[in-house]
Amino acid sequence: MADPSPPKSPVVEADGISKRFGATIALSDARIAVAPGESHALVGRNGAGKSTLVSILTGLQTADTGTLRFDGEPAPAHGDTDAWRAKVACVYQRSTIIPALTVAENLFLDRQSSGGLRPISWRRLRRSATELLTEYGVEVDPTARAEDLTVEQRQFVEIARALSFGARFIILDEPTAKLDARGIERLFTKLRELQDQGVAFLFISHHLKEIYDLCSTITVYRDARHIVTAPVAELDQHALVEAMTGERTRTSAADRDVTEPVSTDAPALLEIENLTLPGFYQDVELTARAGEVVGLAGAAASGNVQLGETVAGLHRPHGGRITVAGRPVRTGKVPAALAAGVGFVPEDRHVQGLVPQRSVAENATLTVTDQLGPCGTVLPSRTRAFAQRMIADLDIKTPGPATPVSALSGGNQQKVVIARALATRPHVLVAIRPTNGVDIKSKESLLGTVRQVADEGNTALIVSDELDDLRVCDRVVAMFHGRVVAELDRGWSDEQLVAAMEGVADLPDTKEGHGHH
Amino acid sequence: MATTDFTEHSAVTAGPDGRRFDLARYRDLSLLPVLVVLGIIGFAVSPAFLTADNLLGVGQQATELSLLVLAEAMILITGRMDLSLESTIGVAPVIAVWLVLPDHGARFNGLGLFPGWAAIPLCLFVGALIGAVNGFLILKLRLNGFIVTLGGLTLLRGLQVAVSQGQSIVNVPGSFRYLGSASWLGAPAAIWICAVLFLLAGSALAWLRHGRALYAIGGNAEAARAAGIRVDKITWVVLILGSLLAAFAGILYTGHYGSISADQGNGWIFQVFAATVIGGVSLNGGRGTLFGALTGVLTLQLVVNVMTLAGVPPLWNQFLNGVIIILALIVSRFASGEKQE
Amino acid sequence: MATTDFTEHSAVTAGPDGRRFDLARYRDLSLLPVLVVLGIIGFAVSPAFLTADNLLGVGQQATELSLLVLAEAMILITGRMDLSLESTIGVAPVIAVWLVLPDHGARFNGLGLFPGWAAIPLCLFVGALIGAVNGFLILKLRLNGFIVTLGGLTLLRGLQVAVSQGQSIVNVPGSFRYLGSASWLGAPAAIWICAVLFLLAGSALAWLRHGRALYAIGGNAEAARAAGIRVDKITWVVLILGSLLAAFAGILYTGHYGSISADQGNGWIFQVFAATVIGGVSLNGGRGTLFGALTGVLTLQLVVNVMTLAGVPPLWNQFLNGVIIILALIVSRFASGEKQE
Amino acid sequence: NRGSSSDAASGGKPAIGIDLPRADSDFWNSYAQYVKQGAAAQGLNTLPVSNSQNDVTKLVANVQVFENTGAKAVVMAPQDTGAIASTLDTLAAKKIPVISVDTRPDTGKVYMVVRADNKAYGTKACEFLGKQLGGKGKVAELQGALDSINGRDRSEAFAACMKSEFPGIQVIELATDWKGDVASAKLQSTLAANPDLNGVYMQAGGVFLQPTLALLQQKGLLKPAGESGHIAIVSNDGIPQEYDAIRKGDIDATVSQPADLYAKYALSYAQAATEGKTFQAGPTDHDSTIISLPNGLEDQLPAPLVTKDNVDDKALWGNNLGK
Ligand SMILES: Nc1ncnc2c1ncn2[C@@H]1O[C@H](COP(=O)(O)OP(=O)(O)OP(=O)(O)O)[C@@H](O)[C@H]1O
Ligand SMILES: Nc1ncnc2c1ncn2[C@@H]1O[C@H](COP(=O)(O)OP(=O)(O)OP(=O)(O)O)[C@@H](O)[C@H]1O
Ligand SMILES: [Mg+2]
Ligand SMILES: [Mg+2]
Repeated sequence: MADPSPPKSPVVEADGISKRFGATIALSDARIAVAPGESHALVGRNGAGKSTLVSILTGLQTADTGTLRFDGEPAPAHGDTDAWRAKVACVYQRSTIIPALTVAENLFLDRQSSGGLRPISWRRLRRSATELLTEYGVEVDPTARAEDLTVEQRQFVEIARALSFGARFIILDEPTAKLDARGIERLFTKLRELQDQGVAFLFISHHLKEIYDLCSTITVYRDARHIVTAPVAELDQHALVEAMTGERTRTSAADRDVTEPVSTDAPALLEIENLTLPGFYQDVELTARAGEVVGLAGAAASGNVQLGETVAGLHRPHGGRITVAGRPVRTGKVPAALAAGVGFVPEDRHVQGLVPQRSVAENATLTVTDQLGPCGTVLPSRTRAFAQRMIADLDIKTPGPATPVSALSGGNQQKVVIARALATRPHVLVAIRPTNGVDIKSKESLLGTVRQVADEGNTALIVSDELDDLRVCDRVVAMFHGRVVAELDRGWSDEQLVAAMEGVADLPDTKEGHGHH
Repeated sequence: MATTDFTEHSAVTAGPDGRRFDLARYRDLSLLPVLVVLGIIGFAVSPAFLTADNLLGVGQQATELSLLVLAEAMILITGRMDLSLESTIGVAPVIAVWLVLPDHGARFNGLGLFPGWAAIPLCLFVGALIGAVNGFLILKLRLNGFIVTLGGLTLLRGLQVAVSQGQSIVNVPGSFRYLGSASWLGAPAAIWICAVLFLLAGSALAWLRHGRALYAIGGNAEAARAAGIRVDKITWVVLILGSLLAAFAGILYTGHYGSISADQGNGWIFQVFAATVIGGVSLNGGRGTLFGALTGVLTLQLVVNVMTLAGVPPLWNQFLNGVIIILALIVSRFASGEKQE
Repeated sequence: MATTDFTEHSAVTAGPDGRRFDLARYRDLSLLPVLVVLGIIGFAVSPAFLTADNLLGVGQQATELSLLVLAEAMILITGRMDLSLESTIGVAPVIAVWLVLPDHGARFNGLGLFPGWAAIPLCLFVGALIGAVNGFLILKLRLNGFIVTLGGLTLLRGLQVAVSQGQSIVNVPGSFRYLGSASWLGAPAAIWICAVLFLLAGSALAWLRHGRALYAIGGNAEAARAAGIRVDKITWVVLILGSLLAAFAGILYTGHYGSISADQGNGWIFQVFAATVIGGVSLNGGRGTLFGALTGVLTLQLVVNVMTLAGVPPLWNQFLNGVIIILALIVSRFASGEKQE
Repeated sequence: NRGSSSDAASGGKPAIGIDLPRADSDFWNSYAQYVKQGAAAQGLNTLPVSNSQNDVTKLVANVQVFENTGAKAVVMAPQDTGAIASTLDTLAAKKIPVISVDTRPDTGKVYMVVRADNKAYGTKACEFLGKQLGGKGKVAELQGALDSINGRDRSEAFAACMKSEFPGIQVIELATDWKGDVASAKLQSTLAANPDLNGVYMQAGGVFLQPTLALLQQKGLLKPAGESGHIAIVSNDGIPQEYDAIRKGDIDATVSQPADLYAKYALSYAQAATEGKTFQAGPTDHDSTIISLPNGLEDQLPAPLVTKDNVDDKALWGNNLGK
């Protein structure tokens, strides 16, 4: 389509790329070209083949067919990693941090010394690491082990490593998925700096706003195929979503008419009193009523995630009470929370959400195995029927309920996790970053599902720092440093909420008076 | 255009995927070809192979090992390991017998603390106790299970030697002897018992919620915990059940061979692991079936039988055994089409 | 505001972390208290304990095992396992000697295909070959490493029995004998050689890129591959090196004890794992040091020495051994403050 | 325990180091008991008795401790007769005499080997079985571990004798790694293939006796000696359980491996060695012969064949095993 004509040969040019994994076609005759100095966005729904393209462009996998050229020259041979690294650097979607090694070593993995037989100077390595990290304003001890970092710090280590190769072409596969707003800002500042130096980017994200902020050209993939490449200006958000989904856009869940504000005399389904978990949050009070979706906003260290997990029974708080539908819940026990009617969508589906080798049906019914047959039995027929209903209700794309969940795309895996949470028909649904890494279309339907739960007379607590997630909420409670600092009713502006999450909220409609300290 | 596109894509993936999953579903049958080949070789080698006598004999010889394999398979599916089973099979009967036997008059004197009928319950109790202690060390103190149970293996074997003073105990209780040597409906009782236990455990793993939970725990313990499964409790129960089964295997062994020898079960753990893993149970947890594990034991046991019938020179026995384990592994890997990592 | 924010935030994580790192960094020293306690007990138990004679003796007895531990530690750090090392230590010398010894005139006759000086190179070559085959099965055919090498253990032991016809071979080449029994500067040569090998390997793992790569591969093979490390190649090299070391341990063993016995190394793999893991090397790969592994071997060896000096009743020997492994595990778990999962 | 070594240092009776090869077999446990009784009866000064758990490296380690704690003689039973060589050299260099029980080290100086001839066990079993079967039939031989010297000696002698004296008898060799369950499994397979099996030679009664009897009982093949269909069984060890079985007619004979004499003469040679006595080849005062070996002397103790006729002989050690 409207390929911008490059002044000189593109930093990377791939054409006719196809790749299959066993039966799955991940890429089919796909192409991409990134001009020098260009910021090129690659978008598509989950499973569109983006990450597969990345692994081909970085030499991790070889394409079945197609040609690949860097700066007009053929790509290095498979396995010649040094040559690949000179051409392209990459922040992969899956973490490539090695937990047991120090930050410094992770940063300089496989290039700790200049030669295979030359001993490593750890002092020099530490010094270089410190320099590198300060460039990103990440203050971590280079001798710390990577496993002891926060998720965000780890992501910055990852980014710093990729950018430090000095490559003229850098790929970032969903680099912002693990960052909070301020982290994203810092990353973008750095990226713009590099942009000014003429570095070209291939940027993958499910946040269209980021793409419009940063990129000049967009390529859209759908179902393993190239759909369109166009300058950002020629592709507005509607057209973009249409290209991604292949459907005319309907009104999305987020944009739908605002429902009536929930009346204050609706019964309180979730009451949190005086809850304290040392090191994470203190003296939190929160009430959520039937029919209400409450957002629990907060940046990385705000304690909002731990609060959500506490409600779900994963942590035992030191003080305070949780009451669900009028009855106090034993804390620190997931079964107790489940029995009380709490449904839970965990933060990271890979860690806490899925049993990867087991089937979709089994994963979706993991919380309700007691309802699938008499006397503690689990009848396969009922499991299948139950799962089929979930698959239909949540529109999960899977060959069938018996498919191992690991074979699904990220968005669909996330839907299975939500199915698992909804299976118990919870009074209180606690969803932590429910749309993490999920494409825009699935995001809508997932949030729609959450809304629906509330509309049926239950309540939902969305724990997130993503504004898109929080927009569907009737009310957003912002946390900062383990305390509730603000409560925003519908109609808040992005700036208000961001400010609240950063602890600088001093707003007229702040109901809690903790403020900043 | 867009819709065609999508259907095409899903058609492409679903069709062949379907095939692949079917194969994977039968992964626990991947040793069947090996068993068939062994059967054919056995038949070719000796007419005695395909007689009820011989096959029942193989069956009975497999019973004790298969109970350990049953135990280990459940433990592995839960994502754990227990090496000490091979000592439990010896030490549990010895302690039971020591508590039960009168304190004078025989070559091996016990303490005479309990009446004779208590031997079996005591033996099972000792087994459960061992499992409980292993569970405590692994789940509460968070020690490495492999090494804890490796230490346990040495310790329990040492305990057996110390209690039995290194002797074989010949005056075993009648209840032990009965279970190990009785014949029901023309087949050794031990075979029936094993079959029932495998059926029960297999059904539990397939159709009971607590059984299904083992797979979830082994596949991803964190996810299982977040889904409300009592991970530590169930794991503990599985460890206890495993040791209980090993103790029960000890009863059958003792009855079968008529005495408790000091090195009962010595070195079995290698065979237990080999049988379980070639039978398709993953060492990383969450995968495999008890039926698969059973085919693993039968394979190993048939190999010995066929080699004996074929009169393989004793010097080449062990070598061939190793070769066959590796061949079975290769067959089961390619029959199931899965990498074993 | 934003900056204050950040410092506060990092203070929360960095503060306590800082403390923890210091402890964790010395995790490979976590057996030192155990060694000290053993030393004190040894001293209390017998004046003979703290003599150069006794300690050098313990040292020399530890050499062969420690080479296997060195090999297994490197393999475990790379995230793999090799059980067949315990057979390699026996089969490699046997094959080398069989190829070298003349084909007549002695109790054990070889093929006489190579001259006598070729014994050591041949032995090392056989070791490397075994490692290469293991690597092929694990990395190319993608078989489960635990079971492949378990099969290998049986197969190689069987091969040794077949080749040596079950005999101990007494007429071993002089070069073997020299290495195993010579004394350099007042200490057995084997101790010097082991020390040098540990130093070399330890330095490589600490200061060379390819050495560090083992940790990266064991920690996260995918990530290592993405960082440009040739994962399969390096893993293969490590497996080969491991078997090579085991073959070399076989040379020292043969020289030290003056013959190749048919069950040389039999059952050692348990001790190898126990030593490696209580020494702080993780079974899941990516963690641990060779120094830690060395303290593990010394602990096990000192336990035996002290128990003999103390005159522990023979019947209780093995039991105590198991108790001490578990105690050492507990001490090393709490001294390092890390869960061992 | 500091006492025992300082005793030795302070010049009481010279200290003797004793290593047991293993603690988990009936035979060696009886031996251990006899050693304990004998040492007490003869008033010997023994260092703490060690146990090398059938592992030559442990044996070497234990012997080294004996050296370092002032042993003036060492009694051991090296199950690996090759790998003990360099240790014997070391001990010889330190002038510490060695008494080797049950096995004859391949090389390396020994003061005295105290053993009954394992080759003789095999031959005696063969001769008895051959006569019992009248020179024809099928015999299963439950061997030990192929890497065990004693097992190999018995197997070789048995095979050689059968071949030369009873060529009409077919021998089916079953390697068992000294494991009762393996023996039972292989014997069962053999019985399925050869229902006409009429003889069994078990190389170790302590390990194979109960499993074999249990198997035959289950198969209905355990007929008393003399009855038709009786399978002739010869065992090896001479433990009391075998005598019981002989009395009941379950088995026909066993070769008594004299645990009591092993212990008795090992200790007395050790004592003699510390006193500087020397011995010559030739007959002894206790019904045995000393022969000379390239690396020392060997006292070949008698190993009587025990049958129904002499099973109640009070002189047999199995009949007066102390409680
Ligand atoms: N190693 C693999 N083996 C089998 N199938 C794979 C593999 N990697 C990717 N796939 C399949 O290829 C398809 C494309 O996956 P890819 O990771 O490229 O998607 P994506 O566009 O990056 O999705 P997301 O937005 O979720 O990251 C998916 O259907 C996926 O299931
Ligand atoms: N070995 C595999 N077999 C089948 N599908 C695979 C395999 N490896 C990856 N995939 C699929 O490839 C797709 C992309 O995988 P990827 O690693 O990018 O994770 P993801 O699902 O996008 O998750 P996240 O965004 O949370 O990291 C997913 O749909 C995943 O299920
Ligand atoms: Mg992706
Ligand atoms: Mg994704």
